[in-house]
Amino acid sequence: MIDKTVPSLEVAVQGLEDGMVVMVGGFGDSGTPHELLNAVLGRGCKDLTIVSNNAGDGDRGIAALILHHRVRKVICSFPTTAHNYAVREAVERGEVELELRPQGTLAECIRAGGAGLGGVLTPTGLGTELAEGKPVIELDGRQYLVERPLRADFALVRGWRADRWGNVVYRYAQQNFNPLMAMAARCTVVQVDHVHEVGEIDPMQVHTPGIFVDRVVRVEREVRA
Amino acid sequence: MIDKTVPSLEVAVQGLEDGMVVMVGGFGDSGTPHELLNAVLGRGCKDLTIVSNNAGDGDRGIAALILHHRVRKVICSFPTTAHNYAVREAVERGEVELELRPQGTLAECIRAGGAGLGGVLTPTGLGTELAEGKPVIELDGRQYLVERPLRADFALVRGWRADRWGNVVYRYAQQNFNPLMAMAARCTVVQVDHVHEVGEIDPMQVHTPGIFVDRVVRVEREVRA
Amino acid sequence: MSRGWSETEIARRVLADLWEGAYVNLGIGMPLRLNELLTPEMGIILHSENGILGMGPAPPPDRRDDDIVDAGKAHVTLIPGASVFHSADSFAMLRGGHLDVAVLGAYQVSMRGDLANWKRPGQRLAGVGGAADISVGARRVWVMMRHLTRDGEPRLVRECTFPLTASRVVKRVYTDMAVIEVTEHGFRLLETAPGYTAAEVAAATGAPLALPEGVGG
Amino acid sequence: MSRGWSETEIARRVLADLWEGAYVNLGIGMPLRLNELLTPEMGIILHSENGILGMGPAPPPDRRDDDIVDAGKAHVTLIPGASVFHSADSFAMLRGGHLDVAVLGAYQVSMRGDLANWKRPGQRLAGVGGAADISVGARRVWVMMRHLTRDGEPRLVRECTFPLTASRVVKRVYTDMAVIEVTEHGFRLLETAPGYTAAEVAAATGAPLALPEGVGG
Repeated sequence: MIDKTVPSLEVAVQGLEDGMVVMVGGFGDSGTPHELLNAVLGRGCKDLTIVSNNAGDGDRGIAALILHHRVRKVICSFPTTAHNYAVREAVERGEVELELRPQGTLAECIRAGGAGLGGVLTPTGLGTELAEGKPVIELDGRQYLVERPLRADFALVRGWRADRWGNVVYRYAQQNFNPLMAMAARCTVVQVDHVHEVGEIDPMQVHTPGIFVDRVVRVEREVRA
Repeated sequence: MIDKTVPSLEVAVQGLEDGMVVMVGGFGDSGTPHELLNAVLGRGCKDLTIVSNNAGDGDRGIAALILHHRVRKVICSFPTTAHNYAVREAVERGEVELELRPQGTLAECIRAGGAGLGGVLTPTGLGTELAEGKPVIELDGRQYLVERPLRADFALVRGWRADRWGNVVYRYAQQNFNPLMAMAARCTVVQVDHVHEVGEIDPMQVHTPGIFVDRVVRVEREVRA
Repeated sequence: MSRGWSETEIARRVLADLWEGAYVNLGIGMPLRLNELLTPEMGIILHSENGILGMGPAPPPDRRDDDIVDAGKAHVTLIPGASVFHSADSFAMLRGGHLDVAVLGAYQVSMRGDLANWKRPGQRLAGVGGAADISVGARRVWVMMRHLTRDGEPRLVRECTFPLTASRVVKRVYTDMAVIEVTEHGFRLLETAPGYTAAEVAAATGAPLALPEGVGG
Repeated sequence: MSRGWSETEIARRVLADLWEGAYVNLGIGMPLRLNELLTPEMGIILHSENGILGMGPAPPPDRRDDDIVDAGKAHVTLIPGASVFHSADSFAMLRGGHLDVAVLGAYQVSMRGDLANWKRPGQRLAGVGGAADISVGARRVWVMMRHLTRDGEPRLVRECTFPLTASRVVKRVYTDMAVIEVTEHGFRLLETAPGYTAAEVAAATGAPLALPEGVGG
């Protein structure tokens, strides 16, 4: 019987090794797999390349990995959140390399990676420093930046409900980058609030079909004070 | 109050004129907006360019438009269905121009059109006659065909449920090209079985957000003998 | 400071130019003031690029939901008719020209409509977020900002000295002093805020300002 | 005709090489035979490129649903755990390398693994459908076909004379006469069907056929 659920967060991140590229879903705290990130921290991997919309805030999640010197590079759109001292200081002292892509470009490049496309042709960034070093192609009289697709070794995804085949449903704006990253990694790990038996999720309500998912781990939803 | 529902199929296709590009959702009979196609036929428009996965079968839908000499060009992936005499004969006598794109390329080009991307970089078709006349780009040592995005004047879409703001839910494999075409037209018209009041459709279950939809028309689902 | 518009008044002025059924994206900062002023009757549908169409105002503190946040990560609500989706579809709405209006903050706007709103000159770590896609993609880009910097320098300029977010995209600028249109020929004054003359607005603008017909210099 | 495998037997032979948890796309025609043989216990998940993952066998006539069809437009069913999606996501699964196996029909397969399965030479109106994306994208492309044409010509050839669907993609060929692997060095015989010798298979193959160790020519 196909069963992609794993018993613990530790097992969920097995195989995640030094030097790997790791995509991390979420937008601020919405849809961010904090517990999986804690498990990566606990695993002790270093030299990671993180692909995520933000680059960590405060001292948890991606910020914790940076503060513990586990991150070599961050590919993101918006590292300048309110309490971004971890990434800011790591970039300033030359420890972390930062690659910035516009948010829509970042999303589309991840989708392209997952969809086997060679890149993304976008007007976004043309005529600005965001275009520096990137090839420009002219098609039918209009110019487009050629942005490279993104793929990862691991995708850490936060969902709401999943069944044992890895079909995932996200809660409200929890989706953001999660369904895209789920497509673009060799090993996609999803932390969810609820695990369902196969057949309990309506086929029409599945956001991420199980083919994109390798492991499902249930994590009690944190109750905020 | 925003209300995108229209009272009749005739009103639903108002503004669809000679020479326009019309996307038609569906895969075989699944998700095909037959009643909207009948309304286009009744409207009498000609010189249409049809973008659809198939090119009509038997004597209804796109086939009826071809048999009535309303179609100048078809962009599709699979015109060779079992009873495709309409398109076959029209192509043979030089009345209809046919442009073939692989099904995945067709889908992605429509999405690119709707998403404001300049084209699609795909490995599909490389080294075959499907690549003829198309530019090839090399990125990071791999080659990709550059396929042009597709946009339309009208998209004729078939859904299951919609609310008055145009949020659409599709039934099972009715989706196919419909959600993509809904994104890629100046005027997107959706025929549905059921119209709902705003707020009755769960935000997490919406397949096509209302921003992509201009008109909604209710059509009683045909009961087959 | 009785002259000119407050931020809420600028927001109200922007709102007066919106219409029922408009799909609108609000940038972080001053533009979010609009969310406080909207009522369901207005029929304006807000897009939040993290994946919401039909964003409503902030909830009371006891009804906050971490899965319903705006692009600034602040808690918001969903109005009836809302939908949610992933970031690629969300930016397809923007880049594909489906949003009617984006109301954005800015450091500078040039007379050609160039927008600078993501990075200060020399800033080492900057975040572009959705600003570049939004300003390239929305059908109309309207900017809400103060007319002058804290140092009294014009923000409406001939050429942006700040790094660009996008070139030739801004159509209209709403400030505490005026409403200004960006035309093919440069800035054109549409309206002055109470207490300001056209000449005063022109003097506070770093590029030629065409006046509406019938208004003297 | 007691020699060799029937279509159902070929399908059974393909099935023996699949595994629990495999995601598999079946081409139109002979490969669809597999759908008749699958049972839920096997744990093989079928993908249909029109937008289904978890496709089940044909329903009884009174339970047909026009919104649940396979890529050949035939009525099918959804198994528990199924999901549905649009064509761009469906082909993302294929092109992105997420499908474990595609089992496709073919006119010809070359010793380099070139696939010709969408168009006959000189055919004026041909449809490629999903074949090109599927054969480029699936991790393993396996072909199911008769070993010879009706006229007795080999379908396993040095160079395809039919228009290509994709180049260098086929990894294995299952025919009524044999199971053949496509290696870097050309065709290699894995197994013969009952009643055929390796020499007979080689004679029916239009390119060199390497024999497994211990099997004489």
